[in-house]
Amino acid sequence: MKRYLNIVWDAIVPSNPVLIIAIGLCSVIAVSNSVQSALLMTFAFSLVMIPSNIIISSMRRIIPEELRVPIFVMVIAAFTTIAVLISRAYFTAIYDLIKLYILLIVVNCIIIGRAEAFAYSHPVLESFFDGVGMTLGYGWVLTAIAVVRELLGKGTIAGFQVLPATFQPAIIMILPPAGFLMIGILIGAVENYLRKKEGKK
Amino acid sequence: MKVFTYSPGGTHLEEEKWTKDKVFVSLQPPSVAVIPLVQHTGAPNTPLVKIGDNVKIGSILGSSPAPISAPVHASISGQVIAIEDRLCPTGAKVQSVVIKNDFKDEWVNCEGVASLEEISPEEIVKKIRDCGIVGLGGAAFPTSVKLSPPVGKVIDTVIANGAECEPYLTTDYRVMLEYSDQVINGLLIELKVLKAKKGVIAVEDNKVDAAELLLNAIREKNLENLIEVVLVKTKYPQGGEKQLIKAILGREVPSEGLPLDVGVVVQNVGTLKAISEAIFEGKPLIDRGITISGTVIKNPGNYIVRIGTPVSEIIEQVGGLNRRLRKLIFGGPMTGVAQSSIEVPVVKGTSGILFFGEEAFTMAPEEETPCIRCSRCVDHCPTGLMPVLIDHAYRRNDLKLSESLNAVDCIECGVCSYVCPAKRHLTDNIKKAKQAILKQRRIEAAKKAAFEKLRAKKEQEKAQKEVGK
Amino acid sequence: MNFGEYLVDLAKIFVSSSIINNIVLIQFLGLCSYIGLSDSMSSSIGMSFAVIFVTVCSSILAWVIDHWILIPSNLQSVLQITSFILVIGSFVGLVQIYLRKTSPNLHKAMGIYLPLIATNCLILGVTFINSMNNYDLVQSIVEAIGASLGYAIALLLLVGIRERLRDSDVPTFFKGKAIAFMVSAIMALAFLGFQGMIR
Amino acid sequence: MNSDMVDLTISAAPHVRDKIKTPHLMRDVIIALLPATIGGLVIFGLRHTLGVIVVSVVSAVAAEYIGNVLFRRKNSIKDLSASVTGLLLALILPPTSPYWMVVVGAFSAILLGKAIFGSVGSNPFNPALVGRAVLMVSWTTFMTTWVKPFYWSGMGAMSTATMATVTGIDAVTTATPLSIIKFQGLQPLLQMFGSRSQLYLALFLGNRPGCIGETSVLLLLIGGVYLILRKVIDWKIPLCFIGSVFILSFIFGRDPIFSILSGGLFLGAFFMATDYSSSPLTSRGKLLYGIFLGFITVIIRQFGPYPEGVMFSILLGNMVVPYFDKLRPHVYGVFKRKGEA
Repeated sequence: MKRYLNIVWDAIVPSNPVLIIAIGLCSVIAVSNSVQSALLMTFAFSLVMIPSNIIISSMRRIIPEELRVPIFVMVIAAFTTIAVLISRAYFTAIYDLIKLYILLIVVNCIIIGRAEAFAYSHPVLESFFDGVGMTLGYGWVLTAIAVVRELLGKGTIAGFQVLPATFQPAIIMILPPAGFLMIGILIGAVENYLRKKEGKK
Repeated sequence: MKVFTYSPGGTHLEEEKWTKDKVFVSLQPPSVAVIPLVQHTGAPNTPLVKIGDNVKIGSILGSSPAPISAPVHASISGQVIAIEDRLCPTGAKVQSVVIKNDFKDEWVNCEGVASLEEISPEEIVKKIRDCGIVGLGGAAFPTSVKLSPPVGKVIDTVIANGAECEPYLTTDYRVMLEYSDQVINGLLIELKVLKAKKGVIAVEDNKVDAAELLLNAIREKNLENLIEVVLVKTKYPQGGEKQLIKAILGREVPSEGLPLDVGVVVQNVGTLKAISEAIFEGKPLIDRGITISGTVIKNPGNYIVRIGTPVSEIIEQVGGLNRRLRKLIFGGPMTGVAQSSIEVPVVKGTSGILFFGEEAFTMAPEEETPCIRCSRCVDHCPTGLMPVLIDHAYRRNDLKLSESLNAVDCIECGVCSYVCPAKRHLTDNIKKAKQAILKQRRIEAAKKAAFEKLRAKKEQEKAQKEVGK
Repeated sequence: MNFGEYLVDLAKIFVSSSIINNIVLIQFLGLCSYIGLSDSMSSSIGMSFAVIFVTVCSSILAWVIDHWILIPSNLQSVLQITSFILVIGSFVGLVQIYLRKTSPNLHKAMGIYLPLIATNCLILGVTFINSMNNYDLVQSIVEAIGASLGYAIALLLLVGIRERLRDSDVPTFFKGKAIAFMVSAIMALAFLGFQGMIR
Repeated sequence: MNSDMVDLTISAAPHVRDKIKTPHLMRDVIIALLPATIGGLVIFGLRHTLGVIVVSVVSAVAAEYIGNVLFRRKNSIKDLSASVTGLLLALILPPTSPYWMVVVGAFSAILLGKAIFGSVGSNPFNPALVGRAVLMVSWTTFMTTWVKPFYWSGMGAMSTATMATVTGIDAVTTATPLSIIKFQGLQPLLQMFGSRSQLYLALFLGNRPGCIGETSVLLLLIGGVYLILRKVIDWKIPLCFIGSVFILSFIFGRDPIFSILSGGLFLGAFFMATDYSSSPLTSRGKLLYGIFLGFITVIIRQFGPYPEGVMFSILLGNMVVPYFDKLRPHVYGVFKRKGEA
């Protein structure tokens, strides 16, 4: 069991897909202006990430090497369709705001990257936990950014008024510039951290 | 008189021409003269004297058979006491002949011609070379070479450069005032050699008196049809060869080309005087007019100084220093070279020697502050370069970018550094970029030549083998 | 809607996708290559052309599939994602093969960017935008041109600024990708000046 | 000779430098801004306006200091560039700006607009405008709340009654001429000021609602001409900017004189667009840059959601500067041969 926990933990912090590998940024910037969007995005992400990891892992012995990428894409596309249908059915209001980015999960580099780098060469159970870890890793960064942006930009968290009414929200935080800003600072911090770690070695 | 100028670029400098009204005074010959064997741009000379030889004023000390070269002569009479590497005003150590003065002031036999009719252009060029005449404006390019343009190049105009645009310096101004006849004669000699139709004497409009004097002399000699005197605006670097040509004739010397590519020869007025003396008196270049100025020298002025006189002797002869000497500059303050020793000798290209104390460090602060992109360097560059970008590229070691920014066209006038409010060392870095580019080009050319040679050799062998078959 | 109004409508689509709702700065599509390529002028120019070409062609293909196959057979919601990504993927592959065989020069200039484009979410994003807005074929093409041009504009502006920043004393903290994001933040801020120009 | 009389140092040519240094240029900018600053204080009263200016300058300098510490740079406060940014920011804020907002603006201007790109001269965007843009999109209400001139000094230039009846807005907050013309047309303005020439005069002298330092064209012109005469800025950018706004406004059927006198055009053209670091280096680049700014300004004023377009147009222009810089001057002796290029 410890091994599986390790896989999850590894994806949450030490090799976090968003922070360390810096991929899948489009959706992170786009939907991080509200916590609700971020949560729905994470949910939809998990609906694609985990099953496609499981399927690819279980079929890894029968997928031919040369055709693997198109097959990965097909699998991911199928699950994306499912995720879209579910999101649309149960979370219509939020879905309408961010549907483009949910559709685009199909080209999310994290998912296809894990299919190639992990699921295709690991057993099903490990791939499942990798999927869970990746979802958590993606989700917490996205949600954290969303909390900051929504709090400063609207004074609310997930729609609930948190800050006193006298607070004048900085609208810029929920507009595009702040998305770039937050990611810029985050990447700066991460790269700085990695550089220092490298330096110590 | 119409005032000509070039555009764009350039700047007005504080003139600081304190020695404007000081008549030339001859300094005493030095007790020891140090005469570098290379004082010109071109091939080095080989010594023709040995230690212990006695020489007279005008004895040839060294020469070279190379086409671009000029011999050097003894400037004092006495005994050769050493032939060794000595520090030169360029900052390099150069093989020099050291002569101990016997104070007999004996001359070698010098003979000139009485009139220009007696002598052919070829003889004139040879005489000028034998007398070791080089450009006295600073570049020290052998004059005989300038006067022998390649076949097919037609020279229509000779410009006498009296636009002494560097601050402090007044040598050329004094030459025009005190030796106007020689200047005009020198110009006539050049016109004859180059078969040029027109001579133009260019004088900056802060020296109108010199221009008028020259104009009167020309009128007296009835040379108005041949020689023209024009005023150019007082602006640095108006006296730059390329800027002068653009200002007066509206022509642009092509990149990496020479004035003769646009049918022009530009000659410093001091050089013209030396040419005139060489032809009519047979006098080799053994002394020259120099402006001695600066804040810490007691008696600034214009002096005729023998080539090879060390600065220490000059300081003593003109009355010493008032204060501690912190910066010694050969040439003008914009393009001159700061010296590390007061033992360096005067050479043919020395137009002025400036002495400064502590204030030198406020005049030119060493510390750089960040570039604020004010674009002053771009606005003032007389060549139309982007100094700030070349500087950035050089600091990043991006030679390719420097090259595409035309760094090699820099005339090293120093204006960009002068105007920079952040006091960045632009000129210095562009100069270094330029040198690095030229060096790389030489290496590439050499590589290519070697490669061609190898290929030719292989082909030859192949051909031989085939013949052998 | 008469023809004049239709033209105005096309112009609005174009201006909106290229400038006002710039696909990169306001809609965050194509960010990976936008940030990744923005330190080299020559590759961004190559990439810009490649993106414009592929986006326009893919949009046409996607539109045809959407309107001639998926909608008539009522399969849009189930098969749209899969068919779009397959179409674009195979189209890019074909173009690559075709270029390599027919014009090596063009392949050299554009070819290296093509594999990158297949995963560029901008292309797929534009096809989805077309479908969501129910654009007709001409509108889709105009949207595709506008969006990809908007990508090129944003990329080239960023490249220019990053080229300039090479000579600046950018703090170590922000060196590299981070400063590209910070510049983009201010660029997005400036683009907000156009917001609301078209309802 | 006494040997300690000689202690030579060597250095590269040139050995003389112009006396003008970076802080001198910044000081000149501050001097040039003084008329408009004082004008702003007179027009809008000392009560709150002075506070805005002081808070802005102080927090800009503080932000600069923090930036220096964060990014381990040499102390750059003495070069006065942060003070200039702080002053400029204050002048483009409404006189009613709350102090906390001014602080946020100054910190955004210095840290986001400048410090992260390197020291002075590295910022691709005008820092003061970055600060203002952040405030503008964040707190639009505060940024578009205006008071009548002399409201705080008690000598109402326009009668409160006229203002309220014409604009329908309450007596304290009012609208700038540009927003009136945008949303209500020219007629109310003419009613308010009497006649067209009176309107022009009021705009020229600064007797109108607006940002602290932008209202008086006369005082800005004095400062701008001072800077041009002192050769701190080039005439090309302001002239092309204002000129193209004039011409394009005319083409779009707007009153050209009103267009150049209103809004922040003069402040922007003389003091913002000419910011060294974020404007082009070459002459040709400057000419085109000015025209580009004018074009975008008119486009935003005509079609955009905001009545004023100067700020966004300069920020957009800043992004294009690297390309304007490619318009290099002719290099002496370098000719493009035929068949090349």
